[in-house]
Amino acid sequence: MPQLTADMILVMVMIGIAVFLFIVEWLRVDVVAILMMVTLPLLHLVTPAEAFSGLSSNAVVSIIAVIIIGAGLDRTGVVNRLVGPILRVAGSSQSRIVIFISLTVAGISSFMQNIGAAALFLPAVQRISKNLKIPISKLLMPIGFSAILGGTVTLVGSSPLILLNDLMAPFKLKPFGLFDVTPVGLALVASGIACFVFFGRFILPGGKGEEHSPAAEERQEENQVMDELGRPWELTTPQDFTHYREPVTVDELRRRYLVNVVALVEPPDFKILGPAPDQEIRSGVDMVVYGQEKDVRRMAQEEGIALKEGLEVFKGELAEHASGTVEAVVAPRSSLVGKTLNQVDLAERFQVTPLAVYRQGITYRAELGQLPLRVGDAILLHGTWKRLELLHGEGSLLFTTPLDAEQLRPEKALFAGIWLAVALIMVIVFKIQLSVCLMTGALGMIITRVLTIDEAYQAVDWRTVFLLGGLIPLGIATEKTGTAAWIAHTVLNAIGTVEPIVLLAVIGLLATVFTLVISNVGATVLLVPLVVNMALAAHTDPRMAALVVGLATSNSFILPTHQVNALYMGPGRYRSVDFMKAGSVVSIVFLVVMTAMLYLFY
Amino acid sequence: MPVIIVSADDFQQGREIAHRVAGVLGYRFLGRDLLARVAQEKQVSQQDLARALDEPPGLLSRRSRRQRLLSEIEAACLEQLLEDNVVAYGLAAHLYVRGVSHVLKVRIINEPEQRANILAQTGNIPLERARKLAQRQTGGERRWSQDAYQLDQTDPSLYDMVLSLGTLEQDKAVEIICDMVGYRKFQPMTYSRKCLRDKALAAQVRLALMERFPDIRVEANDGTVVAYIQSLKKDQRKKQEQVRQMAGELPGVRHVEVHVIRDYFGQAAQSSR
Amino acid sequence: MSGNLQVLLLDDEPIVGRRLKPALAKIGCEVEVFENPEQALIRLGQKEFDVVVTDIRMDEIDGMQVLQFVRERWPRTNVIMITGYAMMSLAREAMEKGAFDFIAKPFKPDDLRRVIAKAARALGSEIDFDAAEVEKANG
Amino acid sequence: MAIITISRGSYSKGREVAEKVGSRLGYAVVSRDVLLGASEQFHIPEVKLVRAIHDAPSILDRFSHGRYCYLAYIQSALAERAVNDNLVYHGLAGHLLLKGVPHVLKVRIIADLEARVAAEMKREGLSQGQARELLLRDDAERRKWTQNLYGVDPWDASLYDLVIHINQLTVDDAVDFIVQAASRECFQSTPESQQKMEDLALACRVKAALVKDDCVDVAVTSQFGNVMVYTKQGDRRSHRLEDRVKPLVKRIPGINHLEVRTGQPFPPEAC
Repeated sequence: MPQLTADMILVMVMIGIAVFLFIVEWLRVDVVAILMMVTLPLLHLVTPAEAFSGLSSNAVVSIIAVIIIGAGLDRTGVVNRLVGPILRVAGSSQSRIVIFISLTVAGISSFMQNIGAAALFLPAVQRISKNLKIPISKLLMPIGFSAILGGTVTLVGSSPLILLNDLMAPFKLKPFGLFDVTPVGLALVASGIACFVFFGRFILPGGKGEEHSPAAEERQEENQVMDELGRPWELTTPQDFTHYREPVTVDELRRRYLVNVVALVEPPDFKILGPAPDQEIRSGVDMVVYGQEKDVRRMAQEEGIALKEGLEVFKGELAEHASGTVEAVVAPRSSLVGKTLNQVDLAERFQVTPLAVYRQGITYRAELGQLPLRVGDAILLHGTWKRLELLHGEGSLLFTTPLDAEQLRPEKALFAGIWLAVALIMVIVFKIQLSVCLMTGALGMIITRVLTIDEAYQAVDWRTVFLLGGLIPLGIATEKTGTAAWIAHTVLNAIGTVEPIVLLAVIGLLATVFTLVISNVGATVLLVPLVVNMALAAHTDPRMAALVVGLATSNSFILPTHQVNALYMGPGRYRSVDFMKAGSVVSIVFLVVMTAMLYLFY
Repeated sequence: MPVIIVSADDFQQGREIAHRVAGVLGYRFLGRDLLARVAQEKQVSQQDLARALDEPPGLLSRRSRRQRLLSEIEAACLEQLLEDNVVAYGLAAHLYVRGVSHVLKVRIINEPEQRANILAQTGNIPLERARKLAQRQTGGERRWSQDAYQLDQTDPSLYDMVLSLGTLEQDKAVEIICDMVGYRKFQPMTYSRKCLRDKALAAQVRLALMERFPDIRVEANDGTVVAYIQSLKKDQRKKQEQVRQMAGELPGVRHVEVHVIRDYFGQAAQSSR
Repeated sequence: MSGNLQVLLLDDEPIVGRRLKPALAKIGCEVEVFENPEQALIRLGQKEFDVVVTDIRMDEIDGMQVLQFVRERWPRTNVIMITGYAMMSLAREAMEKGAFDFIAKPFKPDDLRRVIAKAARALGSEIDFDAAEVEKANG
Repeated sequence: MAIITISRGSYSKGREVAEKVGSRLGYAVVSRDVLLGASEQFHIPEVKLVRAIHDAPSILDRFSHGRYCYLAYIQSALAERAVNDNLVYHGLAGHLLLKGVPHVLKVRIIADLEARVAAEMKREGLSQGQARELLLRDDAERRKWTQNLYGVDPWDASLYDLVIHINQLTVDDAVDFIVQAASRECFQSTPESQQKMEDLALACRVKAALVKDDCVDVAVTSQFGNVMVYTKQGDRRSHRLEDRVKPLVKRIPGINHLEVRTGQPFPPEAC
């Protein structure tokens, strides 16, 4: 039984301060982490070297490398190609997407490190959010949690479970098989996903649960605008389309059917994006229009134009990476105020097509040209990113949707894929340390010019790096000073001899609390010998007690201290409160399900 | 009313007949005077233009420059022919105006012996040498038209009518031509005018683009210009854009379609049909 | 009303009549459209039209036959030939047989309107082609 | 194949001319029964309708928006008939109610005051002074009315394609003129002009429905069935207008799309 020392108290005070600051957010979480990084060595709780060892830790380097790899994949369009099939299977319903991706991530994460699986899916999830206009905060947290939960499905899914058999060896306990934990793990994954599917709207930020937040409202309205606008349709005019009739122009189709032609072919194969209103539509050409289904179908029928299943000829030009739709707001003191779109003539000058104007909850689609613009009017524009960028540069319009004008390099997709495969093979086949494998992949991408080193630097999210880097010394301090051990002993002694199920629950709770502050590996190493002894004393199965530790160290949802949570915090624009809200629900469910499953099955 | 194009083996004789036909019908005579105008407008030498029309290709002459000069003449001549009631002579129009129903094409020839006589007289040379000269000239004409337009201009099937001065008086020839013009089948109509307009437009476009795209081939159909250019795949879009822009600026052009040819030889074979 | 120009339009492609009829109505022509040459000939036997517009290549009866029939039956009527297979020889043949004009398909409504206006002028009844143009520009 | 509107003063033989033109061309002739039709359609007592088009605005102003509403009904009723083409309309304002349609021949028939006075005396059994005074007042009212509603003077000859002074010509002469003019190509209905007519009728239908629903001070246009409702009201009220307008899409056939615009000047062709 270790004695409570001044250092231990100091460590507990520091943990208290950190948690307090996480909650009140007077400082941003990553700044809190840096604060810890600096304060702990000053208080001589860790050595200076240990204080910054977090920055070079396996986890942090892995995250840096995996973000670079992700950026490379995104920039070469690999992610887009990956997203396509996902959406085809999952459709566009939010819960179906959450379920589908979560299951996939959990599956992957059950065989590789959680952080790796989570990071791989980050760009894909960001794409999906952008494409389907689902707030990213609705997607990332369930997926991140699933990645963590997926680590409990097999014995190699997370570091604590990998360690478990080694830690049990001194006690001559029978080791666990690879799939011994699978039933519990699957139940945990299922219950985690179920939590979000059923309670997602209450526990996730930015949803209906916060109807009063203006941002959420805006989102919904934006979706509505997109619905009214319809989607792109590709059509082909018949060979005799122009015969024996007056020329049909882009403008005429818009006036007659409220259908906007955004791209069309001039024979033989010259593709025009953002055609001028007086552009003629020729015979036997392909074109892409934006419009509501009923309007497009009416046009196709009356004009005898064939409607295609999906984009074919313009698949490349109108792909996400080349062009898109943005919402541009007329800025105060903009030169456009009071002018009509006819006078501004965006189509001619910038080759972008205004699809609709959105003013105070009303969408205007007809006779846009005559509408005098006011401050605050949102114009939905379609065009290539390059053209939209030009318009943006002109400064009279504010773009609410960020421009996606990064240069894409689809021709490098093969290299990106190869280096990803190299990294994964190194991890799975050769069992080399994760950070080394991933950094090899990242370096390979940079050398093969999938992305430049500067782009790689820009892609790295420093918030994540410092958040993790700063929490690691806190964990070191907790262990080194014996604080963790003291707490464990104290707690376990305090409860005395109880029913096995209560004991398991308490062990689970303890492991959960530990894993929130110190690393999951540290918590496991610390707790397993303790609980095995306790279980033996209490005549409970010691293997179960050890397993509870191994599993519960993955129950790290309440604070953004788990690597996966730290990674997703920035992109998802989450606050600590969000994690507490959703995380506490999931954590409680986790404990209940885990205890129940263990009790029932073993 | 129709357009008449006269071609002759003897320049002076042909010119005289064409001139007289124009006089009888009250038509405009379009002859070598046009070259002076082209020379002035396009800043080229009139001699060079005439030489491009007359001289058989030499080993040393630069073909591309000759083709360019001929294109200048072709474009200018076609523009003139758009207005009816014209007799054209000496501008090689019989080689580039084909398939236009209201254009009456007449070839005036002499018997070989007669031609030798004329040459002997005008050149003041012995008859024997004149005979050889006549033969050489015919060969030269053939070679010239083959080289410039891939056609043999001595081939009678190019013409609606071949009049031999060996059997006809000049007066009679003039009379026959004037009679022919009255036939209904030589009257202009919407289709034939369109054909001629298309040719004129194609010639204008080709001329405008020739410098930048020497091997360009141009067709026109009712304001729609179809250009065939050669390009490597990587410059394709740039070149297409360039042609579209350059051609699109010309008057009378409504649409530009740019086809890119990769198979150079196959297409060359096709273009000479 | 009898003041309007009476036009018979014969083409076995339905799209031609469908699209040209309204275009000709715009300049005040009363148009009867036929897709079957035999029926057209029957009608031509009954009524004198001012202008007949006929396709040349049709399955049962050739446009040239229609031309000859009309030339014999109604010498005053102007016949305009339209064809997708325009060639110099065919054009000359049609003109020789007395066609008023010859147009290559496909064409714009304006092309035909212009020819019909010319035919109307030849018949001594002026078509206000420009008025229709002006109206179009204004409308 | 045309629509003829004949504008006339009282006792200027306009009715006679209109009816003869109608029978000569085989066209339907419409005047007051348009108004009647309107009143059946909208359940408005006929008296009020007549007054709307006839009386000076000062009288009508006593009704709330009365004149405005009634005009919307009348215009709608007339447009409904005109869609079927081949129509002779006689009476006031026909030429104004069918504006923007190309194949409308707009005729005005005028007669000397003295002749009209004589005709009225004969028909109504009035003294010359009474008749004259009545006619002058009638004319003044019509003039005031047109000016007030449309900002144009019905006496202005430039509003018409044809102005016929009946005294120097017989009724049959006038009919000849009109029939001849109506046969001109530019007055023949074409697919384009018919489309405009249909759009006008649709716009009128929407406006009449809105007016009935107490939405006044709106203007309506239609282009290929895409209907625009213009209002000068502020944004707040326009939202309420939007709520009233949206159900019309289902109620009135032929509407492809419907939008409400605020703060935009009424387009000249709007009804």
